[in-house]
Amino acid sequence: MSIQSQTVAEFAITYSRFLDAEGHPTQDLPESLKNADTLRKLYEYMVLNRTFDAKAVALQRTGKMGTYPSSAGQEAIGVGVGAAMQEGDVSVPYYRDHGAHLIRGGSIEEIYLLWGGDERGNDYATLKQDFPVAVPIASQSLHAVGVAKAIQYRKQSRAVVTFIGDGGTSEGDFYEAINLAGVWKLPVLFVINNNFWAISVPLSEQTICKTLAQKGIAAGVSGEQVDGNDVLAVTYATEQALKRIREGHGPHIIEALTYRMCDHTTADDAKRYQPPEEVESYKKEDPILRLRNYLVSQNLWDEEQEKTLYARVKQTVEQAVHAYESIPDQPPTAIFDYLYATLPHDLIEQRDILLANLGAHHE
Amino acid sequence: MSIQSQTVAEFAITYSRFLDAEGHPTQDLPESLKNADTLRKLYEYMVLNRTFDAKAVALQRTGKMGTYPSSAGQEAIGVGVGAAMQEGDVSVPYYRDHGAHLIRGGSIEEIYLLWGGDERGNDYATLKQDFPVAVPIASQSLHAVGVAKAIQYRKQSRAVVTFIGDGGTSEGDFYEAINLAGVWKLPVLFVINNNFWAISVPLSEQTICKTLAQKGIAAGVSGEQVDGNDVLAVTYATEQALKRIREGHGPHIIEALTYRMCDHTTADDAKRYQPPEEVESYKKEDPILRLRNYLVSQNLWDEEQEKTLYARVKQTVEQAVHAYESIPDQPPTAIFDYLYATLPHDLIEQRDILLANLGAHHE
Amino acid sequence: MSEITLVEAVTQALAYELAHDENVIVFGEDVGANGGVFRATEGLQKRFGTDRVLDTPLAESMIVGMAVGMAAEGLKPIAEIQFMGFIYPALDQIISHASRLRNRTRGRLSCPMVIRAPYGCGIHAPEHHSESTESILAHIPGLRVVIPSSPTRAYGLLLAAMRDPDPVIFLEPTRIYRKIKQEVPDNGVALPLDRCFLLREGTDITLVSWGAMLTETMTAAQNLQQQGINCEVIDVATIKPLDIDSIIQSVEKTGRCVIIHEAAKTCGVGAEIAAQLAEKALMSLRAPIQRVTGFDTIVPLYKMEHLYLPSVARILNAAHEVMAFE
Amino acid sequence: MSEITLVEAVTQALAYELAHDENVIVFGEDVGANGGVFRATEGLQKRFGTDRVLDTPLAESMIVGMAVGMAAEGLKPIAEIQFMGFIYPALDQIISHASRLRNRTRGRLSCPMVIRAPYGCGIHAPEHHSESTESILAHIPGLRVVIPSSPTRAYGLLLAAMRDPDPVIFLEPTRIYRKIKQEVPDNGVALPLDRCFLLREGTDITLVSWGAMLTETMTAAQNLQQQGINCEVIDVATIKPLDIDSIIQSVEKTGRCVIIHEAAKTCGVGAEIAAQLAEKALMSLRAPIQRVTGFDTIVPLYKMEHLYLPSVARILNAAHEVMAFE
Ligand SMILES: Cc1ncc(C[n+]2csc(CCOP(=O)(O)OP(=O)(O)O)c2C)c(N)n1
Ligand SMILES: Cc1ncc(C[n+]2csc(CCOP(=O)(O)OP(=O)(O)O)c2C)c(N)n1
Ligand SMILES: [Mg+2]
Ligand SMILES: [Mg+2]
Repeated sequence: MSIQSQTVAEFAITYSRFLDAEGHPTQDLPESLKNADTLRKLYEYMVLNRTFDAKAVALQRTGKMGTYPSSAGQEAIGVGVGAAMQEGDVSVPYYRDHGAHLIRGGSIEEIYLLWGGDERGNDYATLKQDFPVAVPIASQSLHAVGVAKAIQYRKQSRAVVTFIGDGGTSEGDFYEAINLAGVWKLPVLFVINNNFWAISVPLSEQTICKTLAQKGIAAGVSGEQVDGNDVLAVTYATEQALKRIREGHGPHIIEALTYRMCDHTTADDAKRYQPPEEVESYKKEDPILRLRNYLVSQNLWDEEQEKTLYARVKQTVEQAVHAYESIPDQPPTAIFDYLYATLPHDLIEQRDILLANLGAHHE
Repeated sequence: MSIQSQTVAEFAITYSRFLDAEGHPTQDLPESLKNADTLRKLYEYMVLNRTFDAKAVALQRTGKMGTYPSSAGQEAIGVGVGAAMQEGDVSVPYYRDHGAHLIRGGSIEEIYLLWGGDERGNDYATLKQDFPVAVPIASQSLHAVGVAKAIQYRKQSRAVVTFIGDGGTSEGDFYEAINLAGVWKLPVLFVINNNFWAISVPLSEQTICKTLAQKGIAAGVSGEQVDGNDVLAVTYATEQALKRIREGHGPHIIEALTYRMCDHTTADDAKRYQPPEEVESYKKEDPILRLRNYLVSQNLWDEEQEKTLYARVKQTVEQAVHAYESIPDQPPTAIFDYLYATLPHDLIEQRDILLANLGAHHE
Repeated sequence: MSEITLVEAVTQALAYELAHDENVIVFGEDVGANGGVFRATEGLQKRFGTDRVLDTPLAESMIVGMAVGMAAEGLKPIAEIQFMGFIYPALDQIISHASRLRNRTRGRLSCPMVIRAPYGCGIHAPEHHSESTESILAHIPGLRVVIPSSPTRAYGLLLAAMRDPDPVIFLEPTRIYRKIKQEVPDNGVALPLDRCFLLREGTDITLVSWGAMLTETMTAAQNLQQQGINCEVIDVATIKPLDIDSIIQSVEKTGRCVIIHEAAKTCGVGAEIAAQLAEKALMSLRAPIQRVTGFDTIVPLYKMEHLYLPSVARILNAAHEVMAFE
Repeated sequence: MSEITLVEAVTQALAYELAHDENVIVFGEDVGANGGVFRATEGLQKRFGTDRVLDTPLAESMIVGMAVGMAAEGLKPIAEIQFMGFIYPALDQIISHASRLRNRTRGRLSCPMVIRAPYGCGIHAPEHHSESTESILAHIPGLRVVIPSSPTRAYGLLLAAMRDPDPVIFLEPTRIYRKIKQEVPDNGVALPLDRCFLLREGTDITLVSWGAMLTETMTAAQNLQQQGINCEVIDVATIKPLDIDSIIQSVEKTGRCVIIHEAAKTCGVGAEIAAQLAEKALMSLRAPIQRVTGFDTIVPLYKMEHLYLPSVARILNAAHEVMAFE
């Protein structure tokens, strides 16, 4: 027997890109992405991202840095999203969005400092409004909606962009955030880095959703999938979303499909769980290679420029390493000094104990 | 400029019912709902639900019970779902599912005891496997998936049914539960009582989702809307869902549309926020009236039966009140006796203090 | 001037600050049209509009996490968690973020915010509506935890909390929401945080408490007075950071101390006070300190709640034991 | 028999119980193919199958909430929370349900389950990977909280935890996961819960600690021995319920006590121990109790972590002060 029912709601999720894995355009590029300088800038920052990042891993291997999360293979996301953001916008990142930090004018040294175990890495010199990296997965999504609420309250045209991993979308905080963003029509963009792994847990064990963009449907929030290894697709989707957001149309979700071409962090060994064939098959999707192929095919890039770029990037990174290694330690009392605006009386006593013991120690 | 994108996923939500507000059938009834005894049983339990519930409110008003949540107007959900469940199934309710408790063989007295401030109300005599009412909103959804996991692990054909309110679907726990149910294909049905209010917060301020059934899309879980004031629609949808679940097809969500025809609890005053027109407009949707109209129209019910039923129900409730009021108090030490399987030594000391003080008190 | 209850004093303080600081935003579940389930925000949405006083969806982690974002952007979020028993889903945002943002960013971003929550037992409500787990919060570096015990202190301390540049958890004892009435001038004058209040001077024994338990504590003090025992009574008020100096000063005078709190005994705030006294005033103690507290049990449903709650009798017993100690 | 580390002892206990009780199910983030980020579940999925050892999606409230459901149905869920710093989203399920189900249903349903979490600092990891907020859990009625300090005790106590009919939080100090090796026979013999372990007999002063801090504590005890001060060292092991009688017995003998823990001082478990000593052994105390603890600060990122952590020097200082007290 068949029961009659009426359809009361329908939804669809789309996927888009501009460049295929070989860097061939799959469709005409939008005007904003025809500018040669724009394209080269995206390329340069992806190269910088990969280079500074490899250096961080090397520093960790030689004991000069703590556990570090690489973003290898995923540079198109941070760089593409960051490129589309404006100055007063607020970034509320997780730990693989270094590309956004850099292209928005943040420094490498700050990133090194943080992962080198120094809180000063979060005291951004330029990106004063940006949030520091959130370590507790998905918790940042809620900060983003709070920031967006403040912006909405003040009737500003700024936007908030928050990042999260595929694994992170399983946390309640992510869902609570998109739901609030939906009902309050907040100016916030959620960018999902879908690199198909959450440490050792593959996406297929994280959720049976066909897409992560569809998670927005549970919050009445629009979502789309883009090729996250195509920096042009990421940039364009972000630009369009931020434009709509600034116009008051409310939140949006971009799921960027990519792959984690690295260990989860330097404390991890991905060979224990990532199938080698899978890793191999994604090598040809490399976002840097792809854009270079396109640039070269358009005569916008040549060997000479490549050499110059790598030399410059190398120098930039070396300078950052030097700055990082030569910064004097924080004073011991720094562990007390930023807890409260004014140190409460009970902590003054504890700080004295610390100082007394340091004295004893140094004797 | 229009950008090409391809559709990668599509979804739809349906709504169904069998009886309209006047009790006219909107379509042919499925076989299982043509049985006169089945129909009368549903009717009788809805009447029992409303009667025992009104008594609880009255007991609270006269100081014989604590804060109590009525389920007035929403009887079709508990009764309909409970009717479709089987004996070994597990109910993981919130606080408006008394109808399910009753039709599954639970006692009224247990419900009175609990809301009368006595933990023994949760020590169900018959429904040994059912969870007690969950007070922290949405927390029960996770217990349900855990129970379902145990059932799956043991390869049993039992099913779990868990209930939640519209407001509850905004909590992260609900989302984490449906996501796990989806990825592990757990034998669990989520029933959403959408009564359009979460205390004073209307659904429109809870989410901008068009339906709550679509929340399942974020977890890859199927969902549907039914008329939650049509006990036949609720029963049938539950039966079908549980059948699929037992066959191993995984979880499902039923959103039952109803209305809260009462204060949130006896501690609430809905007149402060529920628009009177809205309340008025829902009166004609009453699930009990609707089924009676249908039964009468089918010559399955008459005035005589109605009178007998109300007399019997009144007596049942009075007996329950009597049992509730005449149960001796728990011994004072009961506050210690169920914390652990065996009372740890530090609590033995505390229990002695309690007893010593009681002595002092009674002297 | 008419007298107002503790909950009305809360409303008065919120209204004052809403009127005087446009960065103040009040939100939570049912705080709008309904005025809060205890009416603590009664009339505020009507008076200040839906931009300033907002209902949120039902999600506590969201309420606090969002407040962190708002505070970092310079607003002053005043969030209500409907009951302390429902603060647990928000503990991650409180512990991992609200208390840390300033320290984590070396002062670049901060979290001036207040989280208000009705707390404690005594209202015949269902399970989870009677929690007093303030010591969990008192353990967390970077937080302030404040508990008023009268309309006057509710008004003055809440104003102070709202003006504090760091996150403050403000726990409102439901049991005395409407028990005491006082004249509370609406003059916008805050009371100091991080300080005890001396409710009664005395010489023989120090009774230390906070929140609703001060009712039983003061009654016990009056009883003891009739028996010739002169109690000093201290309202701790801010339980983090703890004003231990005032308590020590009193104990140095009296030599005897009973600490009274509603929360479970083990690892309650009473333990911290007793420990500090044992460290810093051991030689002044003429008798062992006693703690009169809730038992280490789940707070019983309301029929047996009175067995859990420290009674005047239990306080008197403890005081007598301490006095009798040679 | 070869010697194994603490983390290997954990694996050995899990394997033993998986092999002997088919109701035992081990799950958490990355516990499957990856064997856990610390390899505590190394090889278990391969050996016992994906039915018994499962990766979960990334959601801590879910992990514990699901465990409650499984336990109520008679399974023995052994959940891993990847780091104690990520237990906070699960606190609601722990506090509101796991600890209460038995009491709430008057014993009809119960929660035999273990929540394992690596805890404490010392591994150069990012923020939130160094938490030791055990006193939050020790405050909650209905829970057991157990912390091993050696491979032998990890094995024996984890077995006991898995066989306990009530919920146990089992905190594994990462700092000593691989520091000490011991022969640990895989004989399935559990150690008693709810009991202290006497690690060193002595007559002059009692040092009380647990978990990783026992390393510094034992070193301090050896140092003090060389200076002619004979320390008794107690490993509390089960911090809830607390075996205060063993500690009192020791303090009655030595008259002096230093409590050492890594957690922040205010409302730490040390406060409870000190408070109980002040209540029950006041007259035996020949000097004020001292607590040597982490400061009431956020645990610093790893470059300054050593400043936070109680050092041997700080323990020695405290011990000397206590010894010098007249
Ligand atoms: C609340 C919380 N739980 C667990 C962790 C430990 N952890 C760190 S990263 C990670 C996986 C995150 O995966 P995903 O969100 O996909 O991001 P990716 O690392 O792949 O970019 C886990 C489980 C954490 N940081 N926070
Ligand atoms: C975690 C939590 N937060 C807040 C509350 C207080 N509270 C009790 S019922 C309720 C509204 C629930 O609304 P809904 O889920 O729609 O269910 P309904 O009562 O309408 O059936 C709230 C906020 C609670 N019990 N638990
Ligand atoms: Mg990932
Ligand atoms: Mg509702």
